[in-house]
Amino acid sequence: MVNGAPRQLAPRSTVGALLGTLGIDPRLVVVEHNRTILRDRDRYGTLPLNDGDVVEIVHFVGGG
Amino acid sequence: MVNGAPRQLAPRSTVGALLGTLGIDPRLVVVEHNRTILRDRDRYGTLPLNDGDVVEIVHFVGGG
Amino acid sequence: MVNGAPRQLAPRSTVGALLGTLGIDPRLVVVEHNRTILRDRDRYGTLPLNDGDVVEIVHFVGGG
Amino acid sequence: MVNGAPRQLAPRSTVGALLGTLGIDPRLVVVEHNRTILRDRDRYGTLPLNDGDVVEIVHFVGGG
Amino acid sequence: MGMLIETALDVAPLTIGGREFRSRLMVGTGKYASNADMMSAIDASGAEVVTVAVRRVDLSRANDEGILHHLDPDHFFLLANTAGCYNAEDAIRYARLAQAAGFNEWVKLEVIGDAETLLPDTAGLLEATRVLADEGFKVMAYTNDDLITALRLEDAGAVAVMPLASPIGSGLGMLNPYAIRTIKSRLGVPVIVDAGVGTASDACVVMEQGVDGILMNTGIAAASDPVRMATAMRQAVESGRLAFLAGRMPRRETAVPSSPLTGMLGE
Amino acid sequence: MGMLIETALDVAPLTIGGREFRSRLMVGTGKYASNADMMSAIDASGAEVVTVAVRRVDLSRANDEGILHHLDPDHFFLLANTAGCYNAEDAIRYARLAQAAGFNEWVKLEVIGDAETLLPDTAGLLEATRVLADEGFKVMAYTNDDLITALRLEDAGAVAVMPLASPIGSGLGMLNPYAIRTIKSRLGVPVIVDAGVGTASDACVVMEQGVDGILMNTGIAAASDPVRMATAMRQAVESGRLAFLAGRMPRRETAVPSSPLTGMLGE
Amino acid sequence: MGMLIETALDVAPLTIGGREFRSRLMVGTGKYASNADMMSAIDASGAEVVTVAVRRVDLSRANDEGILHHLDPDHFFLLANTAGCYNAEDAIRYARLAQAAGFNEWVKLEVIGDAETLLPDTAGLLEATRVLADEGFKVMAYTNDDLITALRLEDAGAVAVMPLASPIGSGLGMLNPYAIRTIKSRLGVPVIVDAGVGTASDACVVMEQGVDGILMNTGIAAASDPVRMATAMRQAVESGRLAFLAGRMPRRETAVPSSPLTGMLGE
Amino acid sequence: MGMLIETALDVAPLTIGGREFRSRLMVGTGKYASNADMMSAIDASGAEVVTVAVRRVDLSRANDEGILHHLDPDHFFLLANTAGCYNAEDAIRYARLAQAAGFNEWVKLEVIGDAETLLPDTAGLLEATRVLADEGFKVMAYTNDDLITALRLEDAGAVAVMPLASPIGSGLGMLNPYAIRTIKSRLGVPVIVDAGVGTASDACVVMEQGVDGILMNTGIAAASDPVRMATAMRQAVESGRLAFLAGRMPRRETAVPSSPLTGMLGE
Repeated sequence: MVNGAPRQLAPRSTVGALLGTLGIDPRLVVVEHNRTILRDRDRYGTLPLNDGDVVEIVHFVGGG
Repeated sequence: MVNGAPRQLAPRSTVGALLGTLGIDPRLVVVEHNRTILRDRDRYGTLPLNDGDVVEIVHFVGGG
Repeated sequence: MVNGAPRQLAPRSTVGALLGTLGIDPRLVVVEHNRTILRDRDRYGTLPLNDGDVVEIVHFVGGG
Repeated sequence: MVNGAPRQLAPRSTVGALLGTLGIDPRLVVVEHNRTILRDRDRYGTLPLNDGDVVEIVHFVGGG
Repeated sequence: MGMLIETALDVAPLTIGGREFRSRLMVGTGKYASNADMMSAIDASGAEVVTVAVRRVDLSRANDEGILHHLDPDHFFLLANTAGCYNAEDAIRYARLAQAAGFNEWVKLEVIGDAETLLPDTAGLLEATRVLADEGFKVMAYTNDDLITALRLEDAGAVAVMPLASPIGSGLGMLNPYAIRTIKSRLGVPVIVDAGVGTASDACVVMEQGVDGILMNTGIAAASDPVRMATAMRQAVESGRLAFLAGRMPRRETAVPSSPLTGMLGE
Repeated sequence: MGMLIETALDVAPLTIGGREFRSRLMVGTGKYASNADMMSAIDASGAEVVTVAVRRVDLSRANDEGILHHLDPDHFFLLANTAGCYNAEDAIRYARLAQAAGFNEWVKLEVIGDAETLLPDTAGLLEATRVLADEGFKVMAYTNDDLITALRLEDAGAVAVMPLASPIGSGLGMLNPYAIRTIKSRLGVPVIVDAGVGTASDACVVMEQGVDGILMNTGIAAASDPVRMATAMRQAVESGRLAFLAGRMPRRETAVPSSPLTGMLGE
Repeated sequence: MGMLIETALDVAPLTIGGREFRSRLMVGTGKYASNADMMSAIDASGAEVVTVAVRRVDLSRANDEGILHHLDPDHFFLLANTAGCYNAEDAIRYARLAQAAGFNEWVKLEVIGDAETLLPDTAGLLEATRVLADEGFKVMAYTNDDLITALRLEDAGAVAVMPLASPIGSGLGMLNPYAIRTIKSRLGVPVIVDAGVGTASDACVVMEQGVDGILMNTGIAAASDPVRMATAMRQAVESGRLAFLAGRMPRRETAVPSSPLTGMLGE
Repeated sequence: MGMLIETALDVAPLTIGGREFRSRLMVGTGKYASNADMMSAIDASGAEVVTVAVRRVDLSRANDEGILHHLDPDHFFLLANTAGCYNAEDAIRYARLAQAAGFNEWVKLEVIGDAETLLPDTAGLLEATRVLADEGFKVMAYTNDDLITALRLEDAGAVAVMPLASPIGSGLGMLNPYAIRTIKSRLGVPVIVDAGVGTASDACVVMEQGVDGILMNTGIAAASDPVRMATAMRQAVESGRLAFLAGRMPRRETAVPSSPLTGMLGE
């Protein structure tokens, strides 16, 4: 699950690969993986994604 | 002219006769004749109406 | 302690006796004994008071 | 009378002389003579003051 | 079921121009859906003074709409107005016609200055007041909330001055309590607030300024339920009057307990 | 002399926690100059519910000041408060003591958060409401004008929610009509405005928000003439209720004449 | 440190009687503790128009107090008033004297009707306006908040109408926004609110009614720190003007979130 | 053309949680018609602190709408909010995600209690404040206007308390000045009024209560001309602050002349 929608990923995919596939600049988002916030962007490339993982990719939007 | 509208009256008509013709109870109205208020209702019967006279017949209506 | 002030009572005194001594009509007050509210006024006469007991005698006063 | 107070003037005095005596700069005041406003300051020197004349010398003060 | 209000609480009745009135609420008779509705509402209001307008008899209508078919002049005090008049001359003419009806020599004098706001033309109003007062009329003058005009109206002989709360028929309530209060504090003749009262609390707060009474029409007639609102208005006027006489508590920016601070239980 | 108010105009009586009450005005019993003054004012107010506080009997005084010497519990509904309590535990203790007096299982629950403003501690209030409602108390909860707290109090079992108009004893009137109106529109249980009403028009405008009743003490007790003010308050509460039910006229920014535009005289 | 306000945001300058003015804030020169304080405050206000009164030179004082010793008539536009005049004749006399000083043919016309409230006598005001306008004066007429009088003043030739916010020197702010708004909506000549502004928010909300400017004196002079208040007033007048031009958001009785409702995280 | 405002008039800058801010006006970034409009308005407002919301990236949209494409985090202080969270747990989660973005450890904490009014759930708010403050967050807590809650939030470690003027997006202005004033007078941490400001005079009068700043969004974004309104709001906030510091004149119920009573001409 990525941002609430099921998504098919390549085997042995990582957070970094996912962001790349989605065309997202890692510096502009924050990623939560199975309810754990990934504070270290350097580890995106090595963090594997498995079946059933829940990923949330958030960013700042206009708000009051 | 009676209340702003031209009206044909019988010759030698009076205010009293006019009210009678109109079916108006004299006690419920006030009559102004050529800009003079007729304060004495007893004189209605003898007050002649002539050509060109202006008569206003007023009464109390709802108001705030 | 009665209503916050130390008070010397006769040996084997009871709640009923205390109220009597104070000239208080039991029907107009509520008595709390060692933080337990005495809901049954009939038992005032048999409820013994011991050294160190804390008694609160309250009633209704003007209030908003 | 000058500004509401009686004042003794030299014979054949003028408005100009009065202002001079009082140490008033003519450009900073307006003079009313017997209820006539003297709009031409050049004529101050020749305008005679007579017994019983009423002179008002006014200026701008702070106001809202 | 009902209950008894001791109106004896307010000892001094309303007196205007030497005549005592039994109610401080005066009501208009315009804008009702029916004459029956009007009569029920007026009864509920408890008003003694009811205002009426002077208009031509409609000669084209079989069924005459004169209000005296419905309103008993023995039970109510008919106060004719000069509504619709835009200058002193017209207002004087209407006042004289009203007087000729024979009920009384009172008039609620209106000289309107503008059709959109129905605000008074104070110059015309003063002129008409002088003329009519000289003729012996008891003039109750509908005016704006200007103190100076109110003072001039009193000087001109008005037996009561009637500043507005807000424009006629607007229901905006009292726009300027300061002005109303000031007028009341400076005039000798009674001050009756006329126009703009939209609901009961408007009436109540107007009376709390110390004025002598209120005249209203639309606030009752245009309510969804005029009879209920008329009752509410009657109570509001009495309530506001009593509260004024009772002397309200002082306002405080900090709280003050209503129950004793002492006698609290121990731990 | 007196007059008859048809209270039948308001068909539905006030019902709280399954009990009907004959008046929408509830009054406190504190701060009066004398017990006689208090009784006269309460009678004039027409109130059925009167609040009382729970305090220690003063053993040093020969002349007991218990209020039951003056107030007949058969004629009035005694509503004990927990005034002076600063946490849930104390408030619960006072409520239980009051209940043990044997009159009823009702309580006006106060848990105060601050001595200067006497504003409620909503956390403690919610906790005490839950505990007492579970024990079978009919809890009427004195609270601030926060909608969320009001909703939580209803969920916790309060039979009535009592938001303040302004701080206790301040007489500042209704500081936030929007908040009171919003609370009323969202709650199922009755809303009784408690505290801050300083004069009759305050009471009237509070009732016009559609709330079910008002509890007051200082507004009456601290008036120069409490009996007159009590009468004014009774009328103001009834008046505001009726005006709410009657449905006020719409507000308009332009004037609308009360008298006909047609039928004016010719030149 | 400072910052740049783009006054270009307000394209149309204030024009009265054919003359453009660079500031919508006009200030009086009375009541200051010292002339130095006055000048600092006036500078901080950014005002171009400054009002002055006409008074007798005090012959008994060595140190002449004429204001022209302090105020440079090349830098400020001197607007003489007729303060203290209680009838048209006196006001006309003072206006002519002021004109004879040679600066301009403008006058802030006051005809006072009452010493306690300093409210205008509108009959005298209208008469004096007619006479002075006929003589070529540019009359700015201090008046009450009555629309009809304002319309008559325009007809009489006033180049600007100056309704009060509240009585002179009272600091009560705008007592009747409805009246001010109505006057502005109906007049062709500029409307400058004069008197009663007590603090910056008063000035801001006055300008938001759409009026063309404000004249004030005591609000600045009687502040604890007049220079700071003068700066506040300057900003408040500009701010209120811009807000009026910007068109405020609609009011709503329910909340509307500022942040998106979508895109919330899952459980 | 422009002009110089001596902001040196206000010597003490706004300091929250040990950090100095250059403007007392904070603005939201929601509801603008376009990002260009938003940036122009924010620039005109002079704000340093701008709030942002945390939301999922919309994976279905090619054109990413992240606000950092428009807002330079080196120039503005990004204050993330937890808008849309209805319990403490969610609010804490959003706050931590915002912090992980790496800009700062500040959060504008919202725990909403009701979707219709967006009023805060104070119990959840207090819990989240405690947790986040313990983790080192600088919590600015959006709350209602209840003093007791404000005091508890300060105790819980909030660096600023943010009571509302009126509900979010309502534009109703300051519903309860008394409450805001009381909160300011009792708290040690800065008080920033958040939500409900609809026009410039609302902002000005809020600042005159003595509070430390204002956060707004809809008042600017939903104006017809947001840039002009942003300028108006900047001036209004500065003006209100200066007026507060300047100390306004006392209010008086009677008039006081601005021009001398002496020196009038003779007959």
